Amino acid sequence: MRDIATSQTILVVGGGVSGMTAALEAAECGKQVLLVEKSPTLGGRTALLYRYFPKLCHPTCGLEINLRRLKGNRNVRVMTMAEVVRVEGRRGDYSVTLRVAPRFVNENCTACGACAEAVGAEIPNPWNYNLNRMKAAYLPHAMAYPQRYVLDASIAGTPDAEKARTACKYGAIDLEMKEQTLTVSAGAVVWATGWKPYDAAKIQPYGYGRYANVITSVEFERLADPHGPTGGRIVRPSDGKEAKNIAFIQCAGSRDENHLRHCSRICCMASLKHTQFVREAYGEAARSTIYYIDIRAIDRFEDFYRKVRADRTVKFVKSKPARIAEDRASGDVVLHGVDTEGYHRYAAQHDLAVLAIGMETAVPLPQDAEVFPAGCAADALDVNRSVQSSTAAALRAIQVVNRAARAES
Amino acid sequence: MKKEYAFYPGCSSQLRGSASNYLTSVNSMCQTLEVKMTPIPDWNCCGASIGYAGSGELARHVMNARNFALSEKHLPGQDVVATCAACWLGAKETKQKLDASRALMEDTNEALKEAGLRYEAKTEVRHMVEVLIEDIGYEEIRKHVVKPLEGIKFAGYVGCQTNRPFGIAGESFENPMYLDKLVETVGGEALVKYEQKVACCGGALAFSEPDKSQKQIKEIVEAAYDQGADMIVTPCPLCQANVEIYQAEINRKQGTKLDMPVMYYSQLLAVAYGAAPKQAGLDGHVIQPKKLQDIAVKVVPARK
Amino acid sequence: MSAYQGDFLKEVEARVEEGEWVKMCMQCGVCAGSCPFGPHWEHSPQKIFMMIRAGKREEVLTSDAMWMCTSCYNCVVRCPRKLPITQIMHGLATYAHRLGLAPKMQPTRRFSVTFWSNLTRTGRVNELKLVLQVYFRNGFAAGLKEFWNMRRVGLRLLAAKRMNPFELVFPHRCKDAKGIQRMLAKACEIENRKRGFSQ
Amino acid sequence: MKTAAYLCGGCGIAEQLDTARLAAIAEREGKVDLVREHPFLCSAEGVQAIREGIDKDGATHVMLAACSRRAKTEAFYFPDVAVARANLREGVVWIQEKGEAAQEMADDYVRMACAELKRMQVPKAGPDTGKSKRVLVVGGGISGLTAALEAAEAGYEALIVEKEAALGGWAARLHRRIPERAPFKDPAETGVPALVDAVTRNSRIKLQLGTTVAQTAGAPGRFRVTLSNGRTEEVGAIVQASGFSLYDAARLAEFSYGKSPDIVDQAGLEALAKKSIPIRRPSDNKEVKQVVFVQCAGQRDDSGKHLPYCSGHCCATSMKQAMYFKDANPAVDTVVIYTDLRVPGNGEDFYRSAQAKGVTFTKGKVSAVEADGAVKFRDLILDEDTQIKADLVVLATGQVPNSGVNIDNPDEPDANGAKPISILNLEYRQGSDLPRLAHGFSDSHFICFPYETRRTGIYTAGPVRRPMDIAQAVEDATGAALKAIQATENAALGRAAHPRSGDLSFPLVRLDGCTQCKRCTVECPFGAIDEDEKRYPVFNESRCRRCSTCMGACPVRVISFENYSVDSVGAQIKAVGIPDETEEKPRILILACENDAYPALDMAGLQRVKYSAAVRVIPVRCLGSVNQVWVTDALNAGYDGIMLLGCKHGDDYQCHFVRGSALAAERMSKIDDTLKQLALENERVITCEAAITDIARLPRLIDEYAQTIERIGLSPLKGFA
Repeated sequence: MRDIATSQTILVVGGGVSGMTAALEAAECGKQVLLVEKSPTLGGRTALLYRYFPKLCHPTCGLEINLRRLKGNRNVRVMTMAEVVRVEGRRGDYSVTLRVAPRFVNENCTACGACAEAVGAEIPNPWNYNLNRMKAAYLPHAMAYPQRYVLDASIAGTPDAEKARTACKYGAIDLEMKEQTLTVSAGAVVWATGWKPYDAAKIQPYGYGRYANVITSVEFERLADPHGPTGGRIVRPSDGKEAKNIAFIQCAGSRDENHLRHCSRICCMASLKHTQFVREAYGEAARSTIYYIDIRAIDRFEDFYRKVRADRTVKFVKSKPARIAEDRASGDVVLHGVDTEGYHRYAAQHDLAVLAIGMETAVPLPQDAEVFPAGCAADALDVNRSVQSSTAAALRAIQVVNRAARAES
Repeated sequence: MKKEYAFYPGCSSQLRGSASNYLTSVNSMCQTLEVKMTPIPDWNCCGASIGYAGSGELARHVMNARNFALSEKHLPGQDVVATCAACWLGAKETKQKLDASRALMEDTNEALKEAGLRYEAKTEVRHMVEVLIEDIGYEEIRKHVVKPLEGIKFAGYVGCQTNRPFGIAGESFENPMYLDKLVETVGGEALVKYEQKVACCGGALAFSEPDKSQKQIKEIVEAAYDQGADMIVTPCPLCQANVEIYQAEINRKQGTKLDMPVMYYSQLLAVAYGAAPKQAGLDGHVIQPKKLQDIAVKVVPARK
Repeated sequence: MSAYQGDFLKEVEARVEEGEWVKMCMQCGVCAGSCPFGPHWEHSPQKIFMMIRAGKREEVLTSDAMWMCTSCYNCVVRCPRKLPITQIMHGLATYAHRLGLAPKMQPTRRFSVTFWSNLTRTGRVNELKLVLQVYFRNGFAAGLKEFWNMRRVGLRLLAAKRMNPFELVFPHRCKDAKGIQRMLAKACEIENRKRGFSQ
Repeated sequence: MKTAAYLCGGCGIAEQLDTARLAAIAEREGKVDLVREHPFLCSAEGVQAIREGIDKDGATHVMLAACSRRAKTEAFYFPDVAVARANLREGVVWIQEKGEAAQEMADDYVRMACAELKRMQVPKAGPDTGKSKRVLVVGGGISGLTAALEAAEAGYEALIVEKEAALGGWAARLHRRIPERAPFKDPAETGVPALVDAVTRNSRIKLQLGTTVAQTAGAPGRFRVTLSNGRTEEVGAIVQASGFSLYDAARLAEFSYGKSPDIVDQAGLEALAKKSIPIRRPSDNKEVKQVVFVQCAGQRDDSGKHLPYCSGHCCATSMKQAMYFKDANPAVDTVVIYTDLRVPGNGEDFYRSAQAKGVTFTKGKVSAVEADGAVKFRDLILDEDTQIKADLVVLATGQVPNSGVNIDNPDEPDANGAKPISILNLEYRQGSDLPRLAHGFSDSHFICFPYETRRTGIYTAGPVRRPMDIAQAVEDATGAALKAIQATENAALGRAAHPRSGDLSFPLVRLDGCTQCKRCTVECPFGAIDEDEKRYPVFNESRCRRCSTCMGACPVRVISFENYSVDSVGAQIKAVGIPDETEEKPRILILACENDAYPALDMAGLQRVKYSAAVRVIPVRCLGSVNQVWVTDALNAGYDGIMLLGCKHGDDYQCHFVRGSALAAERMSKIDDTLKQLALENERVITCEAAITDIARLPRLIDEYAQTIERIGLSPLKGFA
């Protein structure tokens, strides 16, 4: 497999919006790129967002364009379900060890879905943050690329796997697939492994995991999405009741020495956006309250903040709530705290509390080799700045391979 | 092998103190578990969190450091184990502060010199609960049970100072589980959804701000009733005293009929280990723990 | 008067236990919402910190807020800036008391002082004396009345052997009570020197 | 031309459709030379069969009747031939029950693909490819220096044009900068001298100081730039890093700027710090003892008088400046009055560091600064009106972009009231500078594509694009340098830039038919089309993004692309078999934007969402490319309804070609006259906004429209065609 890449190849680790951008920008400059992604599909975390702030446009729209760029550009080679286990070497000459998990489905797959119909087992759906379940033979989501099913490893060796194999008319199910380890060469490595939401259960006073109606902002995003677990209905987990009166709690895990020291940048804007989802769903009956320390609607995001401030269904309280309790009878959440602008104590009852969860680096940078971090692997960034960052990282990678090429010639 | 510790009982748990039955039950429990607790000779008060207005900062640390120094001198190599939440917290805080600041350490030793002592910073400070969980373990605790506390529902009231700011390793501040686990280990029913688990009883302010504290206490007791508790169990002597003693006051002022026994975890273990009511300190309550007494007086067949 | 001159903040930093943390507060208010006695005081911790920065010396030191601290440490474990709020509140209270600015009749202030003097006499707290000292703090008549109200509790405690009149006569004491007192005197002297108190 | 058709039977196609009938249609009606069926076309054998058709049988045009053109792109990759795809899977069998209606749909899709196939060519790059790979950087501040250096490090030549006599720009005026790396605690060296040195010593970078751009003509790969000193330079791409000006604090009358030398803006404070540390106040040269920072001075303004936005860097800048005082003398009182402290990311460490150093922060709204230094404000935490007497006041005013002339309103003064001076002096039909997005900034409108530009090959970087600090500007300039390099590489090969990256087609114009109506030159979203002296359009293909808006605009239909033309779509429309009125079978034409609406329909198929069998869907590059003639042709052909599905337009438009969907909506609003002339109901032609996520909604819209058509009845024009 060493031949799939050379010292002229740019290895991009991570197939989210940052990794795809770095890969495509380099490829469109004429460079050879190997894009490796741990999950079965490209698209990363942005594919799990319903809409972006501040335009309220759809992330899959940009994903579609990037996928089309990718489909038409043979400079990029994509490997999914491939995880980097080791990076060695130096600029111009890296040796990278990849571990490729078995997908149990080969390129014959047409995405017809017969395997999913045949399989009985269900597993939690990580593309909905495990809010619902899906078949153990699955296409991650409608925009998944490669458009190829996956057999979850949990059914390998079970009758379900055999059922899937039998159901496939195209010989696409290959139960003999094994985990592979391979080593590839690269001239430069772009590290675009993205972020993960901070573990909300660690923010104990907010009772995530103890109270059903305390959820995270990424989960809320799935609730609002018509393709999410509720079909886009903003309802609360405990009883499916419409959640009209919602508390959005900022700095859930961020700006906190007990959790993440940094500000995660995106959460204020995400919550401002979420208030508009609530408004769209429930009109004047919507009630959103944002509990904040500072609203960080930086630069021209201020326009969006201004728009939300003008929305009568949205209230702002300068306060980090001290704790959340549950009202047993109604299942409502009760936020206890103090509005510090002047000192007003509250015990505010809401249908649902949404924790604007902090952003944590998903995978640490390699210890032994220098790589170019891009996107949220580099810093807490929004999508726009992630793309900016990965475009810059692409150039840094190009500089290395060009230098190597000049040195060789 | 017998485990040995330097015991720091604290003012309330000493003989004739308001938590003397805590001491009794701890001794009984330790005997079963083969834990040897040797009181630090001539130990002094930790200063408690309420003495601040008179003490200032250094005096408080010096009080604790004196106990450490005595322990190092007379019981070298043994961890200091406190049973009282405030003693443990005060001691631990001092230790942390002194470890972090050389200047404070020097000042402390300068003062200690007046009492002819020196603190070498070797002491570890532990709570009795830590000894149970970390050094002995739930499995070992369970082994000695001869009278499982079947049929008794306990609301585990952890309170503040055994829980914050240090707490028991691996437990959360908002929902620590160890007390419930201890209850279950000795065969009782733990009411894990008890809401006031980590609420504050008012602490020392039960004296100075009785009405405000009694409001807290009332909620703590009522929440236990809500869960159908037979009794409350706690690791803290001040919590125990406040929550038990003031129920009568609350009843008098507000016409309520609170009558909820409040026990120490050590009493539960002692009874489960077969201790007689007196050995388990069950005679030290103003609200009688009827169901526990019933088990304690029951004669069990000798172990096979 | 000009606000936000840092003199008082500097004073607090120099003279109050953990006072150097006051500047680190970012006004999130989590402490204010976490305090079990929150509904009872006038100024929340975070507000006290802001008042200190704003230079409101008189208002801060005469406030009763610090005296409402039950040492439950809820605020401390939740504070996103890890301020040792309990200690700061105690420190402020101590400082206000030392300057004679603390409210005279503040019950916790009086209890705190009583408590400390009680325990330093012998090195250990004499609980019975402490109770009597508290009840009779406002004179004999008032004491008798409180005592009467609490008589049943007292009797039951006596019955449960958790209170013993014996303590009044032959209290628990440290053998080296004298040494302890010398040690505390020294500690006081060092602290006064370091914090710049004239005594 | 040799045509070949391959019909797949997989994924339910063979089960649900009569593929022999489809093959017969391809052969007889489509007149395809070679027709083959395969049960599993995307398999290795299937692909091999196609390959053989091309290599052995010499097929130059290949029609694949299988799945959507978005699917199986790896297998069906035949760049050397023209490929048309009939979408029988997502477009028919996945959305229909088996039956005659589905079969008719499939029949039509095969007819349409055959018709399209014959009107396509494999695009070959045009003659207009410029070969220059040199990058012009306008502006020699940190952004510009970085862009030039990063391009040079990648092996490209760069030319910096700076209007001042020295390099360094705004950053050179700073005493220190906000730290960009851990531990984010102290102000850092600006790094300007080292950067200037590196640029000066780099042999790939040429400098033109004290110079401006007098004229920019041409296109990516062949820009011809005339400088103010008369020199002419050829460059392949441009990075505009023209920076910002500080908002004029004198416009804030209530803050007494100008009335006392001890009230300064952030630039003024930097100058004082450069002059002496500890900082002395201008009025009497005494060391400053109490300084107050007023955040958001003339920013985040709701009144409409000042800057409505936040400049992003000012909170951290004030922290840094407060540290100038604290680091030199901790006894100085430094108070920052803010409403929201905005230091995202690791800026939080810097905030904590400032607090640890004793900088006091207070949430408040400043109402006035008196000339004597009294700062009056509402203390929002303590809930009172109060004041601080300062001996120095720093006003954190915002960034005003140096973005040149507003091409939509050339005389409009900038936010400081200054008469705008063009930066690039573009010799473009559509104006001398880059189009703006908001508040004068030339940012991209697209979240996923921050370097999306409406002037191909010209990229802005740094605070002219969006308010930002130095660290971001460096990152931004590096990204912009990549895009500039990429633009030169694209231009050299005649390839389109994003979003139709790699497309080698370009507008072909039959000038002899042109009526000089100028619609194409006006409507081109990318300013790609100039006019010659006879007012004929001049297409600059490497400026063109292949959206085909010009093609849609052209009333005389003289503009086309090799792989997409009025004819290629028109032929598809005409290829559909329109049943006569007695059959009671309506036909609805859907022209769907290929970026959003078409994928949404595909995904509806993937999820087996059913919708009306009356529709025939044709993907279009953009609704902007829809020529009116398609609509009139379709109506005349007897279609009963036409749906145009395009992206959202308006302020938060999602159209990838900026104005395409808006233009379509405007054009279609005028279709009523046509309908009236044809004596048709208004409902016969509708335009809908669609998003890529409308997987469930679009089928619903389609069915609703089908019901509307049923209600108003079949088109009276049937059978006249």
